[in-house]
Amino acid sequence: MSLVWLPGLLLLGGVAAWIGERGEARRAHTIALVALLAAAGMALLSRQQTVLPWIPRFGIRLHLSMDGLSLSLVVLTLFLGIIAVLTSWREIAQRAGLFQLNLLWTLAGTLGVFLAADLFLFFFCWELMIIPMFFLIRHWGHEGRVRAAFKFFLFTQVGGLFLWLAILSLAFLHYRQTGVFSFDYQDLRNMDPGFEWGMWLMLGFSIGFLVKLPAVPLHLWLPEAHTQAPTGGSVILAGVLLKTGAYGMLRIVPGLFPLQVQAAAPAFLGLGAVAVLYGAHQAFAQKDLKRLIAYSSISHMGWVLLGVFAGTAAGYRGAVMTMLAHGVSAAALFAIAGMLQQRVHSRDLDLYGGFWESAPRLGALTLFFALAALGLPGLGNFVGEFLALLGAFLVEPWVAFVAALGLILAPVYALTLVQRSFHGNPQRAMTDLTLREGLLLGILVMTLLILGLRPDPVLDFAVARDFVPWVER
Amino acid sequence: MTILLFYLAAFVAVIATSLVITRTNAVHALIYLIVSLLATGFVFLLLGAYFAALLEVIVYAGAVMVLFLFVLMMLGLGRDGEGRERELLQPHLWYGPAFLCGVLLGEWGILFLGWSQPFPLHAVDAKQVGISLLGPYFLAVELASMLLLAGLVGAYHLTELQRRPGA
Amino acid sequence: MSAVPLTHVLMLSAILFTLGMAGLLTRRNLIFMLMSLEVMFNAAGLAFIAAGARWGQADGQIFFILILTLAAAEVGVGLGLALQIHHRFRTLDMDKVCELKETEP
Amino acid sequence: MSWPLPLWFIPALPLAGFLLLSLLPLSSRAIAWIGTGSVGLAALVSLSEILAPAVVIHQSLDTWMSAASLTIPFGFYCDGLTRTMLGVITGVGFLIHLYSTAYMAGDEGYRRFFAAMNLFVAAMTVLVLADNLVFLYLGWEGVGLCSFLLIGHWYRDPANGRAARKAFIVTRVGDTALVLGLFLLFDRLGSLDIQTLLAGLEPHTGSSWLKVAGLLLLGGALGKSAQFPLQVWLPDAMAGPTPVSALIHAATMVTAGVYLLARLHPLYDLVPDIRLLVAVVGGVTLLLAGCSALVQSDLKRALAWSTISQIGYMFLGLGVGAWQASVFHLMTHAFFKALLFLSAGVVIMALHHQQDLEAMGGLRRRLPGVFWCFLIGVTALAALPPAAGFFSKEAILDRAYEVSPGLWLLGIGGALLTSLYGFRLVLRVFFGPEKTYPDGQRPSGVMMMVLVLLSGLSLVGGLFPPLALAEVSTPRMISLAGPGVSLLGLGVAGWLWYLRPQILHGWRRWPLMAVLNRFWLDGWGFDSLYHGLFVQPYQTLSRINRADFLNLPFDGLVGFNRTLHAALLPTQNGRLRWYATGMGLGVAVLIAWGLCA
Repeated sequence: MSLVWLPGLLLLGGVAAWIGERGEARRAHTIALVALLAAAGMALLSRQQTVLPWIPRFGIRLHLSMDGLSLSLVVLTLFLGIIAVLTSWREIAQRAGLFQLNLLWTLAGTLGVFLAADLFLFFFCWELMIIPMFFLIRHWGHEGRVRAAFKFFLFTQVGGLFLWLAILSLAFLHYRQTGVFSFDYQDLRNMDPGFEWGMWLMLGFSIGFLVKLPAVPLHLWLPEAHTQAPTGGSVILAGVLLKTGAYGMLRIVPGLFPLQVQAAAPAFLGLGAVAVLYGAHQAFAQKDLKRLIAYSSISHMGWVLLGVFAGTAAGYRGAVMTMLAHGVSAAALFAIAGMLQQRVHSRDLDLYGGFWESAPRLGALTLFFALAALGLPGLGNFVGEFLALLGAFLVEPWVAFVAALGLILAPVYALTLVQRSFHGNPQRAMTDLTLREGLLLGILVMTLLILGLRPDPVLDFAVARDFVPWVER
Repeated sequence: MTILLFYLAAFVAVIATSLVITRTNAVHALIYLIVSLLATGFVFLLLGAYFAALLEVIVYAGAVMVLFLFVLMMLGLGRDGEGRERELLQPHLWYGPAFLCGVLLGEWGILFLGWSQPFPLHAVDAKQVGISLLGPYFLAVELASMLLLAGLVGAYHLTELQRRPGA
Repeated sequence: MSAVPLTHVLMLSAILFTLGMAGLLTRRNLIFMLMSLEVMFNAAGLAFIAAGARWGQADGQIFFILILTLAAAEVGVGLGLALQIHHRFRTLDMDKVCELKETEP
Repeated sequence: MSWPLPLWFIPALPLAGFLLLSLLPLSSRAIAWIGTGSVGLAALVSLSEILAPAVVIHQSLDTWMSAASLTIPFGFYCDGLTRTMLGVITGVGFLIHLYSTAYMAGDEGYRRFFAAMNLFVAAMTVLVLADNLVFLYLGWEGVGLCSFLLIGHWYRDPANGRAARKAFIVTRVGDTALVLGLFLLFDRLGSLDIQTLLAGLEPHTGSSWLKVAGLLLLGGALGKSAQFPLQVWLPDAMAGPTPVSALIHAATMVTAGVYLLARLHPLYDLVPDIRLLVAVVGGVTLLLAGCSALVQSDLKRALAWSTISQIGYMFLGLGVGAWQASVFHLMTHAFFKALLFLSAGVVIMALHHQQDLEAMGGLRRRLPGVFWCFLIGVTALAALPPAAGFFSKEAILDRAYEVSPGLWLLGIGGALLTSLYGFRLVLRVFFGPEKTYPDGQRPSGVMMMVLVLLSGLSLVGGLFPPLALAEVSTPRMISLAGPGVSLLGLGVAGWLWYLRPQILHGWRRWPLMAVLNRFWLDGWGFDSLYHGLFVQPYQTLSRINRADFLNLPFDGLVGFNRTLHAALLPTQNGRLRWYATGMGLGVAVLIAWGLCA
């Protein structure tokens, strides 16, 4: 089946949910779920490549292609999309159809980003996912949603501007060199922009992606957006949207500028190490549960940077694994945060405590995901962090040494999270997991265990073939 | 001779326009505006743009100004409209416009009697205009029609709202 | 054959336009402002006609016609607005109608 | 299925127990059966391994992860060292589980407790069975997790939570060093399989990177085994239930560091400087902890410091190259320290969870069975013949003398301290005036049975060194010094705490003694040092930077925009004529510009 249908189905599904809601939220949720399941089925049946003409005058084509990396991320996206819909089942009662429209369109944009082999299309989808996300935060968010939504929008949009300028310049360079307009990834890959120019262009791409990742000085939108977004939005944001930035750093940047990346790798490694430490430190400082998780995401994304720019096979595998595992673990933690907020009507950890007594199952699962976040061996995140750190160590031992301090800081925040919410004197009773919530988290537990104990089949499949480690280790 | 006619008409136009912007009474201003438009129309005639001159008189000085008048009546003339109307009919108010119109009429008479010629070399008749309009400028006509439609809808909508205050 | 110099006609057009502009900027009554606008339109039309006549081309008149339609549409909308404003604010003084005024957020 | 069963059964059984316990809602009877049974079965399988002909077994299940030249299998490796560890872990572990069925009865977290205990046994067996360092690390972190869970078992009290977190984080510091060491080994040797690593070390003798690797791995061991300078977490870890203290914080987990160093002893043989450092660290820790144990007023904390001190002995042994002796001591220590903790548990239970020595005394007559068990435990601890501790400690001391008399002196000093604080505990708990009537829960038959079994092991365990000890010829006087100072310690303890307690009261009045007492009670001030050095600044930084200072430039941008907005605000006055003027002027300027250009 044509790959265009993959995002296309979600776009249509969104519209269907909107129209089909007719005053009953459940109907919209069901439609969204069906659309996602259908897309998931389709993802496994799709063909590898679809090329359709779009704007021939500028050599722009609807060129979608799917390899292992894309497919893994597509599956992750759809999987977390389903989780997001399930977490919204109760939470979103107002204008549920519109909510699902935005959710599905965001996911469609994300799928487009993961599949696009044409940089114009890539950028188109990049923008497509930002705007509905803005509305998700703006309309269904919590108390500070307006500010958070605008912050999110401005940061990612400015990042997008850099990205767009870089893409355009690259296309123009191609035009100047060959006389043909092309935005095709392969065409642009095969072109040599010259080292100096390539450096600037790489910087443009990197800024766009690093904002989304987010890397440390550009991360400021994330804590607020996460905190204010509705649970489903947070799940998508942490689980999938950040991965688009990582995907860019993982595939596009090293693919387009292999030489420049090698030259700039130490800087990126340093950035990664800083992100790991700063994110972990800031996570510990937070009182707001969702902010805490958001900062932990920043820390985890630092591992991705560290892994990719190590330039070793181990590092790259670690980065891919971190992406997948963090997608699952962060999504789960946000889902839990949503559940807690629904029960306690607060995200303030100072008001939490002693929930274990009345909700031991929720507590155990929170503990599980917190342990995943701190990188307990046997769970997916460990494999990612271990390989990423190993990869970095082989290249820059000192950077790895500094980043390894993150291993110490991670339990500080992760355990604080569990202890401040579930341990201590019980202050209030709450209902334990419902069946729906239990199932939802149970699936995520299984996923993390599989990723953690059998990472090889996943990694062998998911690692992009077109990545060439520039350090032979 | 013709050039004198132009200066005279131009003089009328400037005088009338100056009076338009200095009147305090809107109706008076409107009447001077009509005179100003007529004077411009006469200039058009002198320039050989007969068709435009006609349009100027019919559409501008005619239709558009009538529209203004309608609105003025709607706005300003309520219950005491009758008194105002009587006031308007006082002859001294009509001296100025009548004089300027007389000048224009005189000029027209000179032209009509053939004592002078407009500038035949440059005359562009309605046929040429029509051919151009439906030829190269077809798109512009479409645009204009759309503009008018928009104006129509807009005007309708704006006056419609009036009936639902607070909407 | 003594022709009117183009510059003189354009001068007339400029004078009319300036008068209209002056009216627009000095009058506070919306009706007067609309009238001044008409004057300005007319002045612009005059310039077109003059230029068209100078070269013996139909284009000038065509543009005059376009301006005419524009003026007609503008008057329709403008007067509608005038009615509406009068209805809402009980005044046509545009200095009093300043809803667009930005205040400190 | 062939006998003995495959090695993976040993961790798999308790793991299955953990899964059953954590997923199914069970009756407390079923919980006890599953919890104890899984460990019992694992013990049987281990026994079959131990009794099997002593060959090295290497089994590999499947690849865990791989990348380029790195391949990490789920591999199991079993030799004499592993067998010893397995015996201790599953054997003592089984006994402690059995004891816990009674000790923890009625606890609301009964299921949670046994689940975590089973998970612990699974992780610990993985740790000792792993054939590569990463798989070992899995077990290593797993036991750390269980330690965290069980210290914080009684989660209502935030102090327990703090202790649990402290334990996890401090050991994690060591773990991070371990990971880095592991990376370094991989970097230089290209493998993480332990046997491959050790085989490939020879050409690198004395190279500086090997020293660094040795240091980093030692860091991991120090954290897990609570040695100087990472010893601070263990005394606080006593916040957990007593069986946990016995199993995790005395018998098994804390000895993981010893296991690691013993496992990697060929590496340390190649870097004598680092090995000497291990010995020094052990010696220092042993004295430091011995002093602290001497002044503790909390029974369990005293035992915790004693554990640190005894592990110091093991490190000393490792440092002088007597790794077999260290493992021997590890085994006997597991027996007698488990015995001591479990006996203490009975005492504590009888006194309604009273752990303060001040409230104890004269319990000899009320709890005679426990008294004898405790006494045997302390005899073994003080290394008095014929108890088990004597043999293992002598083996270490003899070798230490051979290597360096200085180190031997440290060991002898430690032996004196050990005997002193050991008998101090006996005297203060079981002798003297009766202060609290032990009307709490009496030990059940099962518990007593466990105590008796462990007493037996503590008595005769020393006759069966698990690994062949190196022959050492030491002067007779030196050999006699060990038991000699222990007897001296017994005498002094009896004098100070039984015969002439007033002497001690006299000392208390000296300001210097009071300060020393306080200092030792706080574990040589390491807690406050680390608090001031790391914890406090970190927390302060967090508090200050909660809002993220990186927001400042962006907030500045926003502020600039706002100022600009305020400045331009008057231009938006809503007046049509003003706007029209603006437009007119704009057009005029544009035209003027066009004309000029």
